[in-house]
Amino acid sequence: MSVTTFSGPGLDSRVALARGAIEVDVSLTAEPGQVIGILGPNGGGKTTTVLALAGVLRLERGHVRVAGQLWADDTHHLEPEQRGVGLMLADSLLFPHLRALDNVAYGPRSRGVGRSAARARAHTELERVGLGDLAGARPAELSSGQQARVALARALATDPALLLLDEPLSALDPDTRARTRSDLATRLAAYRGVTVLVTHDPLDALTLADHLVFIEDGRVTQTGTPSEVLREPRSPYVGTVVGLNLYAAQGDSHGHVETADGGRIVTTSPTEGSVWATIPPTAVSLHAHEPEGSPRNTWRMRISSVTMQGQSARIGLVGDVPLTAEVTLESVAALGLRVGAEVWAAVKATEVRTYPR
Amino acid sequence: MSVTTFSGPGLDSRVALARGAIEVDVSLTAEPGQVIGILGPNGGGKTTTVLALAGVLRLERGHVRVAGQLWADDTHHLEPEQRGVGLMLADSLLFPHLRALDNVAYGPRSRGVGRSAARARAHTELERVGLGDLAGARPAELSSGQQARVALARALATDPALLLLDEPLSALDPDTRARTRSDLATRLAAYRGVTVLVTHDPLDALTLADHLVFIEDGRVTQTGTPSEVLREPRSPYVGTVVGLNLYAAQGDSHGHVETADGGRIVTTSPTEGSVWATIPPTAVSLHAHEPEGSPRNTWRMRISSVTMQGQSARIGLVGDVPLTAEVTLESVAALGLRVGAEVWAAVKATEVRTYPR
Amino acid sequence: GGSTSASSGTAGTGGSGLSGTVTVLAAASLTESFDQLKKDFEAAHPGVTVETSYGSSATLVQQVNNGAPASVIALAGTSAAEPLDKSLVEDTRTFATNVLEIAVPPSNPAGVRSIDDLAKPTVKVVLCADTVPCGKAAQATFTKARIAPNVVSTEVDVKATLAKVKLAEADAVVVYHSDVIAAKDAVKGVEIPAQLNTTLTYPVITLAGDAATREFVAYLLSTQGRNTLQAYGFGAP
Amino acid sequence: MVSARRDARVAPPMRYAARWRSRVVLGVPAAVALLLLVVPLVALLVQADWSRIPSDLATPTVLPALRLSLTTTSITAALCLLLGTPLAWFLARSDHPATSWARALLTVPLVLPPVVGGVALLLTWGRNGLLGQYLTPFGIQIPFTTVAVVLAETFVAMPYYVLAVEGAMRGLDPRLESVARTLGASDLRYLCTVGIPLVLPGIAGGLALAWARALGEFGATITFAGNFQGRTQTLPLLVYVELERDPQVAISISIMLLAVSVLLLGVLRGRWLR
Amino acid sequence: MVSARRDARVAPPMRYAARWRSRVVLGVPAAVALLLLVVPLVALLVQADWSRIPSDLATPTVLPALRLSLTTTSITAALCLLLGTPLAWFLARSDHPATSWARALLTVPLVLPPVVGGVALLLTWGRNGLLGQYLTPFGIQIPFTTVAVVLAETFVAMPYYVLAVEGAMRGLDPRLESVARTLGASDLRYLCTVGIPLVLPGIAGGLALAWARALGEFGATITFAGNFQGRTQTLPLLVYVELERDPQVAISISIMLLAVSVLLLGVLRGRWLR
Ligand SMILES: Nc1ncnc2c1ncn2[C@@H]1O[C@H](COP(=O)(O)OP(=O)(O)OP(=O)(O)O)[C@@H](O)[C@H]1O
Ligand SMILES: Nc1ncnc2c1ncn2[C@@H]1O[C@H](COP(=O)(O)OP(=O)(O)OP(=O)(O)O)[C@@H](O)[C@H]1O
Ligand SMILES: [Mg+2]
Ligand SMILES: [Mg+2]
Repeated sequence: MSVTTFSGPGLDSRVALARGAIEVDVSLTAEPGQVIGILGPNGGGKTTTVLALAGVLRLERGHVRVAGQLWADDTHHLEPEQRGVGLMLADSLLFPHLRALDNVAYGPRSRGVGRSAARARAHTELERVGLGDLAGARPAELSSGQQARVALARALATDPALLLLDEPLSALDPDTRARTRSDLATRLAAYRGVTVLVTHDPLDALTLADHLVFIEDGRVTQTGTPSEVLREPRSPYVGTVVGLNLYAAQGDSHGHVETADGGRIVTTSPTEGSVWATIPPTAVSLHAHEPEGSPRNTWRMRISSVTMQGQSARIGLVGDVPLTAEVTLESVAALGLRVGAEVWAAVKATEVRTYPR
Repeated sequence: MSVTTFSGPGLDSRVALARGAIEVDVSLTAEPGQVIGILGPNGGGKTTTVLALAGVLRLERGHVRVAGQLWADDTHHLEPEQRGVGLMLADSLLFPHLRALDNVAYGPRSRGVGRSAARARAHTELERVGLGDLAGARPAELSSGQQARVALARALATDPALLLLDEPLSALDPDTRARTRSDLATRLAAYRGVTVLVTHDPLDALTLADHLVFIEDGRVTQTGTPSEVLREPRSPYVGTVVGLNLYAAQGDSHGHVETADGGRIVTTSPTEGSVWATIPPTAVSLHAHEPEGSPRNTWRMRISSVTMQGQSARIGLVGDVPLTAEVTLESVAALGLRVGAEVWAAVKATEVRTYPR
Repeated sequence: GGSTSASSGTAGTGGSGLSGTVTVLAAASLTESFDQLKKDFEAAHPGVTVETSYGSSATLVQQVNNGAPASVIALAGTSAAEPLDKSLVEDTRTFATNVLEIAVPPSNPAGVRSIDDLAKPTVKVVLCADTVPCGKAAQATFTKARIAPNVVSTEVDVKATLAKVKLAEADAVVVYHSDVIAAKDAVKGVEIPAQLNTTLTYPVITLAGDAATREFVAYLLSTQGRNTLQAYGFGAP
Repeated sequence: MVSARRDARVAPPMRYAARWRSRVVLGVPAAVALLLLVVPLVALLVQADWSRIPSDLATPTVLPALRLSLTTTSITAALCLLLGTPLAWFLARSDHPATSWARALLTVPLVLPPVVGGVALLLTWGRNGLLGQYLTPFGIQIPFTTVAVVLAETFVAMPYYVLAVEGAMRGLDPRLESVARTLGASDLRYLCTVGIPLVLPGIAGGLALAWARALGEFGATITFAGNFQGRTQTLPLLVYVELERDPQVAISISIMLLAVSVLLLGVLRGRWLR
Repeated sequence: MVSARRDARVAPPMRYAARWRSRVVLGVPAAVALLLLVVPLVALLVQADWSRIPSDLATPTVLPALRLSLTTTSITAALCLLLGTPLAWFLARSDHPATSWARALLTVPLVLPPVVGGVALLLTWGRNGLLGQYLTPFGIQIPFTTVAVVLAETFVAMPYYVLAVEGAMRGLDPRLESVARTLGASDLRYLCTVGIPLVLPGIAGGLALAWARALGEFGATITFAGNFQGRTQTLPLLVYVELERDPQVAISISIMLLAVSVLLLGVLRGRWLR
């Protein structure tokens, strides 16, 4: 009944259960040391999946096998305290009456480790997340970023075979978030188990995860490495997340694809049949008059939104092929881009990628 | 005692009060129709400021004057129900037992408008945020993005002279957030009062606000238009938010500035005395060997982090002058950039801006 | 039935022609006898309503002192009347007496046949507290009989004392004869010889001066009233 | 007591023995607590002479007492709702130090032996009482009336209601109230349209507690209101009288009392007390 | 009733009149509620003969009764804590339909007239009682002992404790428990190290309610435990007995009872019941 050392795959699971209005049915597998990033729209079933892996929710169908040990299947269910699992949720959920050190020592203590050994271990964990000097602080005396790091240390202090992180950084301001993100990356690099990381922030997912899983409406809609997903999004949601213009379209053999709305796009990499077509926002150039020259795709559009982002601007365009364009601030001023204005958008055919749906 | 039509400035306020461990003292002014974006680290006093403007918290010193009417000063305090104010918090805080329509009609009803007139108004408001067809739904049946939009409609249905939005989009996934953000932009464009928008997301602030106010530790650390702030951040926090490398330094008349840590930076726009110096991450080039040629700043650095961001990568560097560099994914592969590796960083002196502290 | 004393009210249809309400506060031990008296009296005087309220004597006195609108108050023992506000009293009469009696469970597990059996240490005896009349009287009886029974509890009133034997928790209790009668089959009585016994007298105190009230008190003291009381185990004054 | 000292290694997850120990250590006291409360009720049911219950309940005094008990406890519940809810709200929203003293005062009627409570009520509403003396000239007299029964029941039951509802109201998100106020709602409007609808389970729970306490009320009633059949003789007072005469009848009536209350509370089950 | 119909325009914020109306409509009932509860206590204090209180309290029966009351109520409070807390926890975490019936059963001791409660306890623990019959052969007898006082007080007080603590425990974030369990904590360990420390205010509130109810307990005690000085005569029993002899002494003792309880609860003020 004890956790054996890693053998077989790190994580091999399929969790299927009803929750609220939706049916969740999600399969996840990973090698030891891997980080799985889970993304998806609100209410899609991400937290449900995590809680089922932790044993807090029971499976209706499926199985959870971690480090060669069966945690749950149709007939069998280990309680959370019987699993070697670490859980960290969006609210860091520290025990408010315990000091940081005692929060982290709680896991080892609960598993029968002696007081001083548990505290020593807790100290080590706190130092690994850079909080060795705040061991004596109570949660209320910590900033939210520090709280998140203590929660991480707590989850790791029991050497879990499976580490579950549900939106660990969502309550943080950008500064704290950036710092905590890199602390997390550092800490995860040294961790030997499987990590499941739920996040709304594509940056978290892209920077921390080896493998991405998108969950929408209880189902997996796309999986792949970050670069695969960046290149070939396969649902409108994923398209938005990775910042590409994505179209469900029909391709013919002549280098044309036709979108569901009837828009026509020319591409140099045609695929026949049902395809996804993508256009990077940076590949869209805007012009006050109909452009002449190489770009094979030119459309007359109306500007629906102008948003500044750092040193550039994103322009929302509506027309035959709705588009987002990313241009420099200078172009915004030079072309007088503002909501409601009419412009020409041009995209080189080489920038349009298609791949089968 | 009724709200007069706009006269004088839209908002003229200074709120000063103690809250928790910090003393908040923040002045805000705005013309009618303007949107003030408030940013700042966790626990800085943003929500406190908003609640004081709403009349939920009492001022200790200062004043609030909106549309020419005195709402509060040292001796005087109008209760929230006596002010013409609209409030929307991060949790949308809809009344869970009322349908969307009745939530929006709650304000007009409370102010003595008849049932059918209030419902008609509520319908109009719901349609303005694109939810005309969900008027009969209860909050639990709405997605979080829809809830946020109902809360916005509710806050606007009383024609407030001052609209307070505290992290209105923070609970949303990126897709919902993007759509809600543009709905919000559209709706605010048609609103004639003053809007105060608190957010952690720089993108929200940069795209929605006319004027930014940074609150740290209860004080205003920087104000300005988005482009002013983007160009000249004046605190490390603001630097992080706008994505610039920022240094507090001493400038001499010879085109050198020396950072507090003893690093030396060469600039073509020298300023004497205490200065801020900025370097855009995109202006940093990385090299395997010491570069020769035009760049006047070259430093030997160690890579502390590598994070992918969309189609590019951000490289954290430690050395004499800690830096973040933004490079293409190809460079990452070509130079073999990974944590712990040593590289040379080069920055042209023309890219280094300085301005007085 | 009919009234035995001279009617002082105005002439009316049937009976005495009296009318009004007589509010009677009576000690809890008088419950059944006064219910009967009320019925008989109302039958004799159709214009009169008798309202009865039963409680502990102390409670009743408190109620009267604090302005409860009572016409008559009937108490168990003269000492209970002591705290009564004397300015409210119109008249005091004695209308009944009661003597102590031993009550045992019907099965009589301890085999109590006489007062001397209470001296056995195996017999669990329950008495009233010595602050209430039945407790004081019981102590006096034991002193006279020169026995020291095994008292396991002293109760705040007769009711609580009697409950102990009804539920067979006590082997014997000392209560009033009328209580043993009222308990019917639930307990068995064992008489205490007269020379050892103590008599409790029941005063009836008139608080209101109206004719119906006077008539009720007179009825209580009449032969007919006395007969009723006797049927419930009370003696004549 | 696992004495482990495993260097930096952490012990494996819990074994079955520990889980069972935990269940026993918690389950046994809980079972004992439940038994302590339930066995006496079972004893009462076992001891009752069920064949006699119908005839016992047909006793002519039972129906008026039942009717009076239901009437007065309903009025008491209504008074709790009307008067106690605003009081609970003021207590819940106030941080003033006086609040905790007001709350401590509220518990006093719980500590007071009910008979003394009845005396205190007599001292208040009696002919010469603190308030009663001003009513006497108008010919209003309260002791020995049904009004007195209601006052006595309210005196003992209201604290339970107020404390329960205050607890529930403290659980409300205060920001909901802030939002309602910015929308222009007065305290009253907020309470009626949002506050009360959202703490309905708490209110139902408080009402159940208060109603149950009022239904069982004896000492204060007999002292303050007397024991007049049809006017102030509620079920517990009838039980008291019958206990003197025929305990079996008293037990039958008590069982009816239990049945009525469990039924009424059972109907509210799942909703009341959250 | 504002009859407004102002086309699309929305009315201005609230005027002073409306705010005052709201305050009156809420403030007056709250004040009435408070008065209903507080005036009788004031009447008791006014009526007391303060000069006599010291000598009244010097009566030799008072000290043993006070000591007994404090001892038994403390033990009752401890029993509530030890037995009632696990029960409250099981009720709080369960969604089973049986739970709401268990909760309804818990309120029965509240409805039962205390004297009948005492009878039920005698039927349980008495010589021939449901459980008592198995104790008799061992020479164990419970009625008329201090144990009986504790049992009676526990019977009436425990329901208040359990219901209060259950409410508090339902307010706990269930995710805290999930996290503790993933860390390897058993139910028992979670309850001792996290659950109980976090609902301490609720536990204190429940203890205060239960303790107050036990301190005032009269009917069940007198019936089940009798009234033996120094062994089962608690303060309320002494009050009752003295009421019979000298009401002034009874009032003096009651006032002491009030003082003790308000003081003890006042010390916990602000902390107990949240
Ligand atoms: N405690 C609950 N009881 C019943 N249904 C719930 C509960 N919590 C969530 N749900 C429902 O289950 C579904 C999945 O919720 P879940 O929390 O897993 O989504 P999520 O992907 O984590 O969303 P988010 O991005 O908003 O955190 C939703 O429809 C939600 O309304
Ligand atoms: N209800 C409260 N009572 C006492 N102190 C509080 C309360 N709420 C917040 N504080 C404290 O007041 C300070 C300012 O908090 P505030 O909520 O205004 O910060 P904020 O800028 O909105 O932070 P965040 O970005 O986390 O929302 C913090 O130190 C916080 O701990
Ligand atoms: Mg979630
Ligand atoms: Mg905030």
